Amino acid sequence: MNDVPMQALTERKLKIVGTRPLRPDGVDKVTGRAKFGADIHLPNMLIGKVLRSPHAHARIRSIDTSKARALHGVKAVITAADFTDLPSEFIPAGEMMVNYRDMTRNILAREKALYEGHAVAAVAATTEAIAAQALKLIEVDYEVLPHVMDVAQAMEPDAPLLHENMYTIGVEPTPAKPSNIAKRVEFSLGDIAAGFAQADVIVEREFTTKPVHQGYIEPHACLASVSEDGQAELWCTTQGQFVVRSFCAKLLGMELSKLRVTASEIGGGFGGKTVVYLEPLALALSRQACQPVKMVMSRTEVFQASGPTSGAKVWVKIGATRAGRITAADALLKYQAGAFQGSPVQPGCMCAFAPYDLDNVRVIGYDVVVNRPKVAAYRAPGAPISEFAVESVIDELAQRLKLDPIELRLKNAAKEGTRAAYGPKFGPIGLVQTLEAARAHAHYRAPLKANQGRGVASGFWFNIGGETCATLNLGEDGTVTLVAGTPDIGGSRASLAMMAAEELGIPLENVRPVIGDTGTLGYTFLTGGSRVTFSSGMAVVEAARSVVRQLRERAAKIWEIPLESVIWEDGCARALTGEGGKPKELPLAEIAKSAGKTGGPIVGNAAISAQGAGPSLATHLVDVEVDRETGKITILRYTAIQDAGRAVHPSYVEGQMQGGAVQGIGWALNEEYIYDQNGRLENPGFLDYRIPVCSDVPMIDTVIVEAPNPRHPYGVRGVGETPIVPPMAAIANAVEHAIGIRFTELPMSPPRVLKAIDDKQAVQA
Amino acid sequence: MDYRSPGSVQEAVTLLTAHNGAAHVLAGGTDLLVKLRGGFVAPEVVVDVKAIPQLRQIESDARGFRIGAAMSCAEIGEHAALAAAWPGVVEALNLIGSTQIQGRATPGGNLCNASPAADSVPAMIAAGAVCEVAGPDGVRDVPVENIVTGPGRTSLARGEFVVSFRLPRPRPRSGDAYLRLIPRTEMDIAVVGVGVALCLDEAGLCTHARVGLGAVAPTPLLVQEAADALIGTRVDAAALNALAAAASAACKPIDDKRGTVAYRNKVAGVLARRAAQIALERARGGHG
Amino acid sequence: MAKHHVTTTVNADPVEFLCTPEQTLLDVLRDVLYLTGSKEGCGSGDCGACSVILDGRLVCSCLVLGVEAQGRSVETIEGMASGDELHPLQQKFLEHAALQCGVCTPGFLVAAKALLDRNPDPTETEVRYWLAGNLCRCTGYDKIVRAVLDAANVMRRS
Amino acid sequence: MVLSGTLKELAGGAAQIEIEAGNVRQLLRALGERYPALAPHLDDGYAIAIDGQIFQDAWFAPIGPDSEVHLVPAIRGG
Repeated sequence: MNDVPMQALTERKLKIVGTRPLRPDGVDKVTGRAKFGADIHLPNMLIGKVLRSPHAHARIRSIDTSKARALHGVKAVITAADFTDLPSEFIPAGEMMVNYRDMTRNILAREKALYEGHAVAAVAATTEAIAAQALKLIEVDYEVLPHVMDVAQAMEPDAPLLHENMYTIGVEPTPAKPSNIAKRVEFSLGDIAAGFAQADVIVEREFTTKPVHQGYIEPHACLASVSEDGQAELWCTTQGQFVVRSFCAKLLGMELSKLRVTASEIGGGFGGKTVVYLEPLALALSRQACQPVKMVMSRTEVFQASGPTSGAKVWVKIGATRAGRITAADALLKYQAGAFQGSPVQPGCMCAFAPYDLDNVRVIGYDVVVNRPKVAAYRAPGAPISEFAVESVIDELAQRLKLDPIELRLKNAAKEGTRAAYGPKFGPIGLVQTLEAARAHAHYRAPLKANQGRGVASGFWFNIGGETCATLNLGEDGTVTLVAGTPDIGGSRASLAMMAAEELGIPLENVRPVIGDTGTLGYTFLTGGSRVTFSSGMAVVEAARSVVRQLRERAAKIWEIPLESVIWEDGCARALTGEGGKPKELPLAEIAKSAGKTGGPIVGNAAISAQGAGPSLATHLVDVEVDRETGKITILRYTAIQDAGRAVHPSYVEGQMQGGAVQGIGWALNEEYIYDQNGRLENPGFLDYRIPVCSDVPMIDTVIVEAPNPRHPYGVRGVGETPIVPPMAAIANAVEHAIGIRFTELPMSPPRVLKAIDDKQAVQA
Repeated sequence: MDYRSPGSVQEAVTLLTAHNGAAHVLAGGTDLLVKLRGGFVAPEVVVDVKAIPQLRQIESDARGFRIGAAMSCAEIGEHAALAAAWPGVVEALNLIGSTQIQGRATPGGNLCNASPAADSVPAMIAAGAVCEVAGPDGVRDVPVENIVTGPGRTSLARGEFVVSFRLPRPRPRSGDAYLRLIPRTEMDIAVVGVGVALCLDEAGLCTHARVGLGAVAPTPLLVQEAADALIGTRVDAAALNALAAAASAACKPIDDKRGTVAYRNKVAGVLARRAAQIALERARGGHG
Repeated sequence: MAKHHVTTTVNADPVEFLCTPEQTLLDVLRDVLYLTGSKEGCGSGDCGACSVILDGRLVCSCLVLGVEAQGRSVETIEGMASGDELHPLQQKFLEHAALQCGVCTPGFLVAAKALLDRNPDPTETEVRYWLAGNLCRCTGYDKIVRAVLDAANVMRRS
Repeated sequence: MVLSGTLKELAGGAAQIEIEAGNVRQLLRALGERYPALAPHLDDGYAIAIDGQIFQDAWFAPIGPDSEVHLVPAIRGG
């Protein structure tokens, strides 16, 4: 299964895959019954709270917790001293490479506090009020240091240094002097100089984007219970219970088998719940107190201390012939990593020009640390930033060439066999289909009024596979329990159950999908990278096919005929060799009922490393109107078109496209972190960190195109991440067409837009 | 912290006076509870004034309207006669926060929270609203524009609180309007807010006008120069431009996370003009 | 500070509880009465995940003190379905796939119910502005608005 | 096989290399032996593209005699 592609079933008549049934966990979620991270209570439970640095950059001279420990009702107090320091080495954790030296410093500051909100100590007490009081009694002696927030400033030779021991990786020879530049990466193809020499038109611009937060509505929360003998239970809201187990076991020096992690229902993640913040602290506090400890972040803590994605500076230069063929593309990306290395600059580089078929291309990226919270993954990490810049320049190129922007993209679109800038050739991909669907869409021809404009942009994301387990347990009544290891954030229980029912030929309602804890399945990588419907789907199909084989074997035994003469269709074992040529038939439920007598329980297991994820490409159309007197931009109409490979449950595919588009609208128009002179966040809440509200947006029309992924039994591609890639450029392009001003800085908030309009009028006057 | 819910104005005054300023009035709680949670205030006692009848009713008579200071904005919005008489004031009250906030937020709280950006205050100022303030020395009348003295500061003495707002009967051929600029369509604090009330004579000349500005200075402003730009005119393009210029000139804003000085100065003028046009339509539509 | 004894009505049932003056109605619902369907997304009235109906008014329970519930009537998501019959809004949210992660869903349902209780035939714009105090980061609101409009339609016909 | 960008520099500028290997693990080992400077980086979050097909953490993915192989950074996601 790993390496041999399964026979694609895309021609087969499908009964369930592709339909829109109600999700199996739906009723729990519309009645308030579903248990999210903060919804669990245990007897004798303590409340844990975190003391956080008020400074953006400060050396920690000492921490005195004696007064807090002495407070009546305080059961545990921890600092970095309660965790063993770990060496700087990159260790694989599933698909991730993790530097535990950094991770142990991010969960609790050691030598230095590196951003406002950096955790410094934590307490557990009998009530939240006592815990809060205890935090006030902890005395931290800080030596405040100069801080640096901006990526360009952080790269200056005389910039305040976050890590005295950080030497840039990826430049030969390795620099003798430490710097804030963690890494340099480069991808290139062909000959840039020769390519630009062939160009008739060259467009070159620099872009600036701000860090933006994933904005999940559920704050981080967990409940840890460590017993006197070191056995531990952890309930938490996470995208990956197995990854949490790996991280926490390493940070606390525990054996994996001693720690059982259960993923609660998760109230949004978008990449932000792929790392640990409270979990290791709650475990350490519980280990000290030998009582359960519950910790929940406030919204302020979420903004101050959990990972946004990078702010960045991106320079892009593209040249093309008069005929509209791109001859060369060059880009320089500088991404903020936050306080520790690990920005998504690498995927940013790889995605930058991925939608295009280019002979001469170069992308250079820098991963730079600054005094901000460590970035975490956010939906197509790195891609929206670099593709915003590239898709804006492509649009300007089309203007200069007097070409329709979709036409220009079609002339250069990547397709099967195109060599990506990062090396390999693409398999079948659906960019051309999305561009043609966009051009054919009524939206593209709809009339526009004054101060209104239409924008187009495309987007690319790889999608991933990875380590995945799934189990199907056949009950004696013929119903099936499906156990998956990937938390369900957007309806994946439905899509997995649908694939299982399709394979087994039974009604969907006979399959009950549950998310297993780390004790019930083998290691399963997290819900992320748009991998769940692909990877868990692949595992579920393999497990189902194992069940089908066992069912056929039992039928063959019962009928005393060879396995080969038993087929499986419509949920029944059938043998063509019946009396008088009449086919024998045994429905699944019959075989299940007698399973005990025919060889024991019937269970299908799959433990795979899913390979062959197919990239998903999208093209978005947007109409905007600009109020020239106030600078306010209104989104009038939006259409998202994307290649889903195959939409298992089209409603949830559309939901991913709509949700990603609106997150992109927020990124484009209003979302940004605002820091004061001292590096303190001025808008750590939903009042002034402005994610789109219901009245800000129109209906988001969707068009799903299906270019099946040959490596998946149902042709599935991941769809979750690509939709956040095109919106920023699509909107900036639309604004340019509305008022003739090209915005290269996000967000396009009313004060910025009005200033640009006034500056332009001043120049013209 | 203790919680008390007095049933009369006198009882409330006694409680507020007793605690030497360590008592805090609780009306809708939409600002107070956020401050409590953030640890920005730590009162000994919160005095919930919603059980006091006078604060929970709207009375109207020949002289005008008396709005209880602890009515929720949603309740006030449902008072048809008030909405018809002072649409700008009611619109401003109904712009405060979300539907959920509307169910709790009150005009008294919006004023006494003393935010320069409070939505209802510029509209109340334009409408010429007067507060009935109760305190240890009895009851006194204070024009709305004289309550807020700075961000988070009011002219109320210890033990005093706002019982109600009085709005006159609108004159014939009068109209009011409130507009604000927020980055989104909802859920934001005003970056600029402008309230305009004006009145025309039979000939269509503006005989009376008041203009209130919010979020452009440490306190909401009553801008006489802006009103003067309208009075005696037909509220034509020239007058509207003069109004915009006067409104912009009156701003003393700061750069902050919500907007820049330049932005606020310009948009104050833009919104003043737009609000005046709406008020003019309403005046011509004929009120009262 | 001594706790207050509060007598109130939650989802039509008489309820008594003890709470400190600092505790919000949301704290009481979740941590005292274990009605965890109401969620805390922000604690400042900016996300609507804790929406409940208090004496017929839609409010954020994080901005109401527990003691203020004395003698009042509180409706939460837990009281929305009757027996084994889902409220039409709950049914339509499922049919339209109007939820992904589901954490904002209880707040949206309670808010939408408050809307339809008042206005059985809202326009799309009215729905969008009424629900502007409920943040959803997953769906882009499209399917939520469609579900509310469809539920209104069904409720008018029945 | 093809090296690009950073890895190319570490391999002393070699872009196109012929390597005898039946699967990913053999290829990585051979590569590390030929270019010691590369060795420490090979386990550092790289994936292998065999004839355009990306494999992550798949030591035993087979490599054909004329396969084109790229070393590309491993992809994660949100």
